[in-house]
Amino acid sequence: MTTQTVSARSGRAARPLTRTGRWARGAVGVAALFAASELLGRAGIVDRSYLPPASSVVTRAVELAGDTLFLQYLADTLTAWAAGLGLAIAVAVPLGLLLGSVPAVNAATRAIVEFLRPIPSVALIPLAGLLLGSGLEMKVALIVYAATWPILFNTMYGLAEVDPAGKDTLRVFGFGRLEILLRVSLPSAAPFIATGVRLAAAVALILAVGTEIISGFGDGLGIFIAQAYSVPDGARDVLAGTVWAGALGLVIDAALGGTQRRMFRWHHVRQGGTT
Amino acid sequence: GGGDSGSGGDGLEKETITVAALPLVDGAALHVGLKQKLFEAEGLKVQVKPVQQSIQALPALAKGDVDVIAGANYVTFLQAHEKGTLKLSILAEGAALTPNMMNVLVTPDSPIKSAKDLEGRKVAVNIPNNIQSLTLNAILKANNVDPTRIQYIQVPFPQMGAALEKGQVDAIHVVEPFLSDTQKKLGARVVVNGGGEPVTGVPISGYVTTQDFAAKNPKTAAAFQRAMLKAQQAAAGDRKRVEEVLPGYAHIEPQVASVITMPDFPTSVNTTRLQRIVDLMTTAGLLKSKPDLNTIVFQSKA
Amino acid sequence: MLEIQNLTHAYADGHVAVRDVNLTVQDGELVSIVGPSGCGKSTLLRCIAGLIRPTEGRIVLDGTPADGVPDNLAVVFQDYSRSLFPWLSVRDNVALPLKRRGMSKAQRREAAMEALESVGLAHAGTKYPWQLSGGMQQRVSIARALAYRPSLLLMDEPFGSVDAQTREDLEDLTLKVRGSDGMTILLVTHDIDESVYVGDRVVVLGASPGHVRADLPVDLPGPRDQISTRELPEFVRLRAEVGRLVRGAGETAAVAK
Amino acid sequence: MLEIQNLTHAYADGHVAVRDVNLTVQDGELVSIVGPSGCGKSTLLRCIAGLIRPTEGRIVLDGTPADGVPDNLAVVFQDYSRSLFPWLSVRDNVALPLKRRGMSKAQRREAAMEALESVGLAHAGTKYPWQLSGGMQQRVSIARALAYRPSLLLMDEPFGSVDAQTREDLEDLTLKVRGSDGMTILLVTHDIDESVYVGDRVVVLGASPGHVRADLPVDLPGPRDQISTRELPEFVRLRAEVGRLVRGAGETAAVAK
Amino acid sequence: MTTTTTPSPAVPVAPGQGRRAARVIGGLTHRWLPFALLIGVWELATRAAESPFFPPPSRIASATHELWLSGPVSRLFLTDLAMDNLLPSLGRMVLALAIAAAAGIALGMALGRSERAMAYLDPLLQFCRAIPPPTLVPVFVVLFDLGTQMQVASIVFSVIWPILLNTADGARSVTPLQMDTAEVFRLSAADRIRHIIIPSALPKIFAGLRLALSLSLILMVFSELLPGTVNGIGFQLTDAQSRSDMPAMWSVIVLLGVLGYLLNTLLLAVERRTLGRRRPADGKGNA
Ligand SMILES: Nc1ncnc2c1ncn2[C@@H]1O[C@H](COP(=O)(O)OP(=O)(O)OP(=O)(O)O)[C@@H](O)[C@H]1O
Ligand SMILES: Nc1ncnc2c1ncn2[C@@H]1O[C@H](COP(=O)(O)OP(=O)(O)OP(=O)(O)O)[C@@H](O)[C@H]1O
Ligand SMILES: [Mg+2]
Ligand SMILES: [Mg+2]
Repeated sequence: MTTQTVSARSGRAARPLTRTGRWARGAVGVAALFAASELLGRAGIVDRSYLPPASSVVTRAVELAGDTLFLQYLADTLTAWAAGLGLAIAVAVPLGLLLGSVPAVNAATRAIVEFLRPIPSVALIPLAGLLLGSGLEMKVALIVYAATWPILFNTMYGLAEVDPAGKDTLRVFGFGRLEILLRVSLPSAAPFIATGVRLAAAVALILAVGTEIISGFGDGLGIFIAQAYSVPDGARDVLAGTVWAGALGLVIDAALGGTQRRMFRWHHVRQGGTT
Repeated sequence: GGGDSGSGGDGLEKETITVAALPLVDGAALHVGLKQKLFEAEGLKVQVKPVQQSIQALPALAKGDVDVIAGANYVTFLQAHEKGTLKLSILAEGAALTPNMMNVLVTPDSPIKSAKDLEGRKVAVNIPNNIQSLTLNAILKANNVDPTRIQYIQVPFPQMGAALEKGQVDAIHVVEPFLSDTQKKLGARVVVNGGGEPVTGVPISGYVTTQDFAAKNPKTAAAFQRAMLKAQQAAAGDRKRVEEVLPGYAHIEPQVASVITMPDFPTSVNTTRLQRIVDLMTTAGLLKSKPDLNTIVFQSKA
Repeated sequence: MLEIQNLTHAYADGHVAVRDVNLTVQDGELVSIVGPSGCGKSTLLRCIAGLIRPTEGRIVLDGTPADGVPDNLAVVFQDYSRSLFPWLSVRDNVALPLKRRGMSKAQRREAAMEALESVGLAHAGTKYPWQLSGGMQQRVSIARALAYRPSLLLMDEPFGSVDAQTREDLEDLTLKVRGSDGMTILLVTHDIDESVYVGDRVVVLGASPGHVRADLPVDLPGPRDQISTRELPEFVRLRAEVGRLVRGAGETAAVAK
Repeated sequence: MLEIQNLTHAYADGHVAVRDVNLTVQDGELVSIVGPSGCGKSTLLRCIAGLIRPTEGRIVLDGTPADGVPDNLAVVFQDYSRSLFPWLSVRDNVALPLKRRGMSKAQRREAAMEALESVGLAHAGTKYPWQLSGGMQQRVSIARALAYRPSLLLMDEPFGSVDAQTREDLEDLTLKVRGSDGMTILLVTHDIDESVYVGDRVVVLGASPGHVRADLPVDLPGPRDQISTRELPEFVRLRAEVGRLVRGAGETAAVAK
Repeated sequence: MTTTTTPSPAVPVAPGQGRRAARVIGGLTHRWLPFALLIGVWELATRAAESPFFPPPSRIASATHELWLSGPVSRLFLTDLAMDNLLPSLGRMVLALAIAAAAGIALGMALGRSERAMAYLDPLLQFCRAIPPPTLVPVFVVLFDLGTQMQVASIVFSVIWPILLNTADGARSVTPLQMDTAEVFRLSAADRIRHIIIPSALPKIFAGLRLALSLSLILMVFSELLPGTVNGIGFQLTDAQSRSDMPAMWSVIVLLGVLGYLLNTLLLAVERRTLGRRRPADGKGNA
């Protein structure tokens, strides 16, 4: 037998981070990104105006916060985002429950689903524009199309992972399939579905901005970026817009993450173990 | 589409007309015309919708969300016409090539000294198989350079400077205002005058609508055409007028606007001139057959 | 009346867990089932509960062959901790099945608290299952089954994780609800004393594959009592007999010494 | 030597599970721990295993205060079924911890099969845990702990799900490995006979919050034997005393009658 | 009160040859009938609409055949166009997917199991995740060479997220008692990851991979809008679009769908093999 010299590990017994500790570490991470991009901008690989250093980009991004037209653009993008994500959730969760619980439907629709999934929605913008115009409807339609998949898949896989013991329990008490689905499968898959929603939230934001950029029409953060694109020295504005997109994503995710932690306390407390 | 049909003051079918406009120098006359209230004089209200590339506005035009595209790239729209996605009607011409408005640049220390040196090199163009390679190939051929030996690389105009500086491409084919900008920043050298013979004066873009729109709204179309021709004259007559509007819609700074090379603003709609681009395209295989320009060019019956 | 006729169950991997089991349980009867580990007791209960379908034979309930889960059934699973829902409080875990009883929310909660009290967990109603000890979780799952007031109750080692005192209390509780509500109970246990103490009959299963090895009526007088009943000569005799049968039945479970 | 000094543990929700527990276990000793359901036995074991950190007090192992999981430890969890890995075969479940022992794959598998054989599961090595009955799963988790040859073995109700015969065999197996490998064992059980039969000492915990109520040395002569040992007057006396202590200790676990 | 679900029989009755064939055919119809119906409806609708933007599927099929599949038998009927565009595109996509999978799983593990790693990286990653890749072109131009490097980087940047987040979720939700077991037996970090965390997170990782797979096809198209593109499926798509060649454009879209379907089928097969011997999803071992 070998002697065991491995020092006692920390793991579960380690003291959990405080809120401030988490914030401080998060700030370190973001600061590192900032520093890296500042260096890249100053490295002189290309002219500064082609890739401005982070300080200049962030200054511009802060300036934009005082620009009413820009804020109007932001509001437009966020409207499309919220509508798209909301609809995607409303479509994907019930659909996921159906496909995840009735294998026959899943098999029958798989060919269609797998065929449709890889079609790049944004490449269809010209065609979508033809059917839906170039306004909010088109943006929302494309967002829904792209944001549905992560929620749908996480719902289906989440259902497959549900411990059969729980389902059996309600079965013996005489509950029907639907009720078991709603009372056991859905709650136990919910944390993973929520991860799908978090994925979809970012996808929806990318689609909102991306659709605007590629369609080149209308209002929104993407239009701001696209306009900046078509002039010399636009890189600073493009990247300032990008910083806004990232910051929005960060805020949205933090909000969703907070909701997730509150809603699924049972999940996290159990996972996190004990003090 | 914008608004009220029916009889206006001059019996126009449509008093408000929606124009998708690109932020390019090509479409300057529209804005000169707006500034000088030339459209109002014809009883027209013009609503401008900014758009980044003319192809993006094509579905909107087909669907009727916009009535006219300003600065529409002829190569793109003539192809669309041939493929049947759009029945093209040209209301007015926008811009024609002038010497040095579109040039091939290299870095100051580049070994490429002449057009001949481009053979076997990578040249950046905004969209491959479009107006740029079309005109450049014609010029190169005229200078005894084999265009098939040039490797065209797709790089959007804004990134061309960086790509050239990093050595990712050997030369860039670039338009104003990026042309002046790159020359200023990198000290880039011109190796080919992209507006030189045999393509000097070739029309590159115009104000287009669908034949359907023109047929349904002949008076409106005619009024727009009259106003545009006056606007083209104004733009062609005094570059100061153009310089004034560029900072607004094209986001070009005044000091840049004052030095860039302007395109030609044709002051008539001319099938002979349009025939030159059609010929170029047919020779290059971008069009299978020659379209009937008489049906494409809108002729006012008034 | 519950009749198990020629029941055979083979799992998907081909393993035959029980073969040709015949058993009849009268309404209101409490039948203890004992047998060596792995002999098919849980499999038998799962077949009766309609969770798995017999490969051969059938389950007949009150004269009609059962297809699926019988009405008015409750089960205390051997793997009790997994059968509790971590997102529901203990009280809500117990109250949930009562939805099927058409009770109002307040009624359900009241019934749940009553059942929890009867298993000594009155104070734990607002806790979550994962905040309870093993034995407490097991009692929650017993409370859930009792609150439901089933007509057929299947219990798979329901008292395995509680201390001696609590075990005796729960045995008596089982006898009490059986007496007052007249439910039919099948109780799987490893405790031979317990099988005799609570059972009207003790069914001994043999292993590989599971089969009925003996079916002993328990003839103990009057209301049972933890102290006096266990001292009766008949109790001692039965206990010894069941013990002998179980020991003899475990051909395959033999542990190397 | 394992010393538990002034150990208090409060869970995140503020519930104090054990308070001020002091206990010293000599190397090679087998200590039985009994106590009412929910009195903090599992909590105590989890503290010793380093899985949860004491709120107050400390665990001292061979003179050095333990921080984290001690070396050469094995645990049989009360919730055994959840501690097995469903994606590994039974044999691989048992063999996995042996990676720490620097054994080759073949050696690990051999050791695993040996341990499985010793708990009567020689035939089940290639099955998956979910293909086994509850009692079989429990025995797999015992085999895993034994194969590891720990110097400290914590067992939380390890024989709760097996039949009487197997239980006795496993008790004897425990005594045997303790004798041959000299491991220190803490065994939580609800079976009072068992606590006396296997223990060198029986520690009785009281509830709310858990505390040491009694610590009884078991003075039974010679090698123990399921039949003769249980007949010794000392055994009967101890059993009665432990029983009395456990019953008295369960103030809160009282089940309504 | 109603009795509910009827469980399926424990052991499938061995079907005879004929019945098996019938079942296979039945399964195929069941699977493909809805798809065929959809195509039918599409054909009728597009024929009725006669829009030049929406050619009927039959036109698309013939365009697909002509453009991509009329090559020599020795090359599986692939045309020169297909060889010159399909293969480079797929190559880049597969490479990017492999990089994203490796990096996403590694990072996801770290994030899921270490609160500290999570604290440092989470805001950073959430920031990056919401950035539309096209806006990063100015940065990419500086960081990467035009062409393959930049294309692969942009695909990785987008498809890594579902893998990363799902892996982190999977790693976080390992049954606590299983982690306790690993801790008690002092398994090394590598063994824990290999034998406990990965197997337990695997279904969720596969969910992420399947999302990433179709996403990588989409991103493949986008990456070919980037500076420096000279070939590829996406390049053909934009080219067809700029030439207003609608049937060609649709043929690319159909091609993408077919590729997506095939690749997904492949991944599903891998998934089944990998997850095959786990606890059956429904009923305790009930067939
Ligand atoms: N899902 C399954 N797949 C295959 N075999 C199984 C499955 N479940 C149980 N078995 C096998 O069936 C036999 C009987 O199992 P069962 O759970 O009914 O035993 P049991 O009598 O309840 O045992 P215990 O007292 O240990 O709980 C065992 O040999 C077991 O290995
Ligand atoms: N994760 C937790 N959070 C809060 N309280 C807990 C937690 N785990 C256990 N407890 C409480 O701590 C007390 C002791 O629990 P523990 O599991 O140690 O009891 P036990 O003696 O092992 O009981 P049993 O014999 O029933 O297994 C119980 O009252 C229980 O409710
Ligand atoms: Mg069992
Ligand atoms: Mg316990």
